[in-house]
Amino acid sequence: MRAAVIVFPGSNCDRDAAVALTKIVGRAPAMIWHRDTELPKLDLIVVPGGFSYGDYLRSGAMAARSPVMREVIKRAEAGVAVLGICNGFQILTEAGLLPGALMRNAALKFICRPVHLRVETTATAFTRRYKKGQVVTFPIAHGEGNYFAAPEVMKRLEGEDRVAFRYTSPDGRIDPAHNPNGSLGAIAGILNERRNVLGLMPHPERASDPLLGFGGTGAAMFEGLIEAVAA
Amino acid sequence: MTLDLAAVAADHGLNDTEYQRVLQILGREPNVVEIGVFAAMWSEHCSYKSSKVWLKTLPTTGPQVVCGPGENAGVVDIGDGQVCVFKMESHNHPSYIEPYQGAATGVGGILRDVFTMGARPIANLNALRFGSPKHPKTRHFVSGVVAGIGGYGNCMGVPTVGGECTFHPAYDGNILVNAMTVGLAKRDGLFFSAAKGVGNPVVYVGSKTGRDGIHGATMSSASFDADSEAKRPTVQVGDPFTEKLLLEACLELMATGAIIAIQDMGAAGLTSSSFEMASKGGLGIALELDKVPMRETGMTAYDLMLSESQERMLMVLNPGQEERARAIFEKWELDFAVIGRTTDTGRMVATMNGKVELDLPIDPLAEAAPQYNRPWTPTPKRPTIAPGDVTVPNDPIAVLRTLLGTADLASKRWIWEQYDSSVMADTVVGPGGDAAVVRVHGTKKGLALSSDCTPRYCYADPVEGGKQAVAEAWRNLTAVGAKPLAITDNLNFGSPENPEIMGQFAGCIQGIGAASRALDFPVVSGNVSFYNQTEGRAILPTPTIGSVGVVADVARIASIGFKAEGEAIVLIGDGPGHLGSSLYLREIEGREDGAPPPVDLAVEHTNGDFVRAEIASGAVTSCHDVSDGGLLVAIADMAMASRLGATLDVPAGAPPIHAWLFGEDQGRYVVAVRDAEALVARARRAGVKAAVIGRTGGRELTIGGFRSISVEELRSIHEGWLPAYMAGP
Amino acid sequence: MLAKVHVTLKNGVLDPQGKAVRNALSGLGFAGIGEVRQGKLIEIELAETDRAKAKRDVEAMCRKLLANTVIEDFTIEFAES
Amino acid sequence: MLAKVHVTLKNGVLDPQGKAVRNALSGLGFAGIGEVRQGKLIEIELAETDRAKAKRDVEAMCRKLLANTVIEDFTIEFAES
Ligand SMILES: Nc1ncnc2c1ncn2[C@@H]1O[C@H](COP(=O)(O)OP(=O)(O)O)[C@@H](O)[C@H]1O
Ligand SMILES: [Mg+2]
Repeated sequence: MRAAVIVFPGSNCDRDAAVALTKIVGRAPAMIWHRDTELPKLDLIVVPGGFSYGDYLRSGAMAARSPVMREVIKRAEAGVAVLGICNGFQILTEAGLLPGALMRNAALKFICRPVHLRVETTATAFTRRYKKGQVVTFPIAHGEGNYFAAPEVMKRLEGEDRVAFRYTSPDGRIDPAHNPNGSLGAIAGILNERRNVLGLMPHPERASDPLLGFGGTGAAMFEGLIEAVAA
Repeated sequence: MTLDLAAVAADHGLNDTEYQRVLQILGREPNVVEIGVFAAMWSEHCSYKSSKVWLKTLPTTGPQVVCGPGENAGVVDIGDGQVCVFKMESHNHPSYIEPYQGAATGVGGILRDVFTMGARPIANLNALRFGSPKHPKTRHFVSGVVAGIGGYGNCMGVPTVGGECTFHPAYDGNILVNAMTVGLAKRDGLFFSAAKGVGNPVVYVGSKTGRDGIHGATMSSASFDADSEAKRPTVQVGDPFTEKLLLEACLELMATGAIIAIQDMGAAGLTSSSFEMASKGGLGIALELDKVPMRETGMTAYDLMLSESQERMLMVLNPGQEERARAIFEKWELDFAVIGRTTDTGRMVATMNGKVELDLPIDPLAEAAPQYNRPWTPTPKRPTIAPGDVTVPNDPIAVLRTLLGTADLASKRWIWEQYDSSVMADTVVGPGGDAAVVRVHGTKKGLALSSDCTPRYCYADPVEGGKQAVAEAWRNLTAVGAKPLAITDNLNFGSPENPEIMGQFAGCIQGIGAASRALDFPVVSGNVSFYNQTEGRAILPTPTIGSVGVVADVARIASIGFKAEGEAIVLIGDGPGHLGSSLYLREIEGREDGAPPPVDLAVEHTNGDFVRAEIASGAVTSCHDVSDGGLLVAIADMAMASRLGATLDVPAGAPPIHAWLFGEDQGRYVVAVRDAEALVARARRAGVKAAVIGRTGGRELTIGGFRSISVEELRSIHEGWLPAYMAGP
Repeated sequence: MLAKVHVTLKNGVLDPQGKAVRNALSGLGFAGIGEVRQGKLIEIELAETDRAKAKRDVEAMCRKLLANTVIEDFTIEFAES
Repeated sequence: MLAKVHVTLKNGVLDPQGKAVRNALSGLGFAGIGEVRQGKLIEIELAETDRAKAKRDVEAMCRKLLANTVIEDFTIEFAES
């Protein structure tokens, strides 16, 4: 699988994504600077976490308008897998690749903790290695992950099976005590219509190495992508 | 009109003798810019004039030490050609004035100290002291400081993995914010601040200069008085985004070999950085101040020399490397300007639009910096309190409930969850254990990190308190299985002009020195913050010890949570059940008296070496040192971390129950093991006291002969206090 | 010319910051406080001297960057700087 | 009554957000942009009907909570709600 990680000024999970990819894919991803306007041939583009442009104005707003994103949008439209993690998710919504917006956490504080996520759909390359209804644990680390979308958008996301992950209790129940940021519908990650773009707030790349204490279940996301490319 | 220059000097905090010395060095009257520069360079903050004689007594060497105090941060060898670079620094006064920005810029400053040396920062810690939870401003300080630390560190993408946070009325008017950064570098890839070569370009990079924090260095060297809240200087605002770019740009440039010397602009900004580089290199510097990138119009030489705008660095480049460096900084969208040249004059000469604004000899200014051997009186010894002098509780579980719900012992989760502790994907143990453990990227090695100090012990007996802070740091590293390497000390005290405070300082240094010598735990960097007092009321002496250790294999460390049912719980070390200056005495009996627990450094060493070897061999399944609150609190911590219960049996010959459960004897650990007999036998051979005191199992914590309590209830008390407190008015 | 851009959350979009401010004000003892909404004020110095042209420019800035029109509305005012 | 509070950074205080917005606008091709400053707009519904009394109240709110007077200034406007 040929993968690339986009680097914006202020990205800070670019290395983490590259390390996880290198280990799982067996080859290092291309690191693409935000001013580059030509992308190599690719199967996966990762828009990593961090604080692109310091999260100033609105998180993801400035990065979404940088030159490289025009190319990312073109590739997404051509069917290349695009994964936005945390700030990457914010960037993808700001760029219009995914609907809705990520607002300040309901408690107005940055939150870093492991969260339990229920896999809502396996009908996409990102989650094909999970079981539907499976609960995985990834860490979150964000101040603005409170997912919001207008009612008609929410209806479409639900109706088209485009919610990929929801925040739940360890045994897979949805309840407000396990929704860390106030997201509508406890949404942690969503897909685009074509199911080749995933944005999620939790960090699968930090949960890919079992030593780091999250069960190592993040790796399956990248393994699923490799499988889909090979298929 | 002629200016009364002596009065200007006095306004800047230079006393009479110091001003006479200025006249002597110059052989003429200084101008106002020069007075500003002298005042900054000779401030307590920059010159360490009251502390130097004492700091010299600390042990700073050892086979592991690559670079001791004197550079931006200390450096220790961690094998395989790699070094760990670390330091802790205070930002107390700015954080009191503006908690968010003060704490944020504190983190920014310490990060720069570490990456200036060529190291990539890999972890942050923070030690916080606030006033009484009852004080009306405490909540405001806690929320602002924590948000500021998180705001800066999170944006930088450096995980904040540990720290400490306690409360005491002595900090009502002077909170403490001590921030520590740990970085990683190649042994042969370190950078230093000594300028070399004549005619080399002096380069300014980073943010533009504004009028931020002019006089920061002199401010942090003065006590607060009633109207200092009104005299607010321009507060420095942190821009972590720019700092992240500065970090990446500096590391990129460092890899090219273009840099001869580099120094961050911290306290006293351009003044201290340029003097430091010139003085260490035995050179002069000619600065053209009009070349400095400026944020505001109408800035004067005085403003430019003394501004404490953040996120700036000064470098000396190899000749001809300017354009290569400029390209890197422009790529990262940072300001870059050649603002001067190194000279062989031994003088700092700064011009602005061709006019000489400052012309000072560098060495005399550094050499003649005042040094005071301030008078000090030793702190009187307090009597030891025997267990028999303290009421015996009839329900130890009720005592445990109270203790776990006190401000000092309650969980600090509300704080650390606002810090990104897992970014960089190398955090093996984050906040919540004894020491944090961060993997050395790309290896199986790990660094163990901790921050420790028990100010109430330091107040009761500075020498024992100083020892205890170092011993506890060493113990916390040992408890995860790490080999302790070295420490950084962040010494927070009241006014050194008060002989009693100076006595606290001297005592703590003696204790720190003794412990660090006995435990092969040298001091490689540090920071002194005096004048933490308001209207004569000083803080408790607080020498915060930041520590670093190394583990060979991060897969073989110990953590505090019990791992399985039916394991034996063994107490390593013993003691009479020392209750003087304990939390039991303060929280249950309402007394803050008595001598603190003495530290036997030889026993500390033997016990720690034994525990470390047992962890390495895999015999120990969980481990926790015994500190604040004593044995029962330590066992509760282990139960709460795992949600597994335990049953304790008071062994024959134990001290009275309250002394046994809540005494704060030093040098002790609690471990869980599968084979207790074998461990106890090995301990006996090693000359270490070890006693089986109970078993893991169930969902309750039970003390033989008393009632039990569910671990869930303990958790809810322990986790509940801080969120409930912060939700208050 | 100085453009003052107000960016506010759309009606119907939950405003946790506004809610928190409201609670904090009540906690401080201020009575009779209804809804509180928090938005942004962005002030931009412009070289442009033609008001109509400036308005078009700033509107474009809002749509392209300053406001997220999924959740936010904006208004623009001008002042001499 | 509706109180509109503008909270802006004091002159001379660094505004990293404003700086970043300015660079982003230039990057998007907008020319002739000078300084950009970002502040807050807080709108508060008040039960109070007496303008003078409301002004005193809102000033107190600003000083106690809404503005960080160490680094920020505030101005207050009123509108019928
Ligand atoms: N300000 C803080 N920031 C991050 N972690 C903290 C902070 N305060 C406390 N902690 C964490 O809480 C745990 C308990 O702290 P403490 O009681 O000081 O430990 P110990 O007694 O072992 O030194 C530690 O893991 C520590 O890192
Ligand atoms: Mg400990």
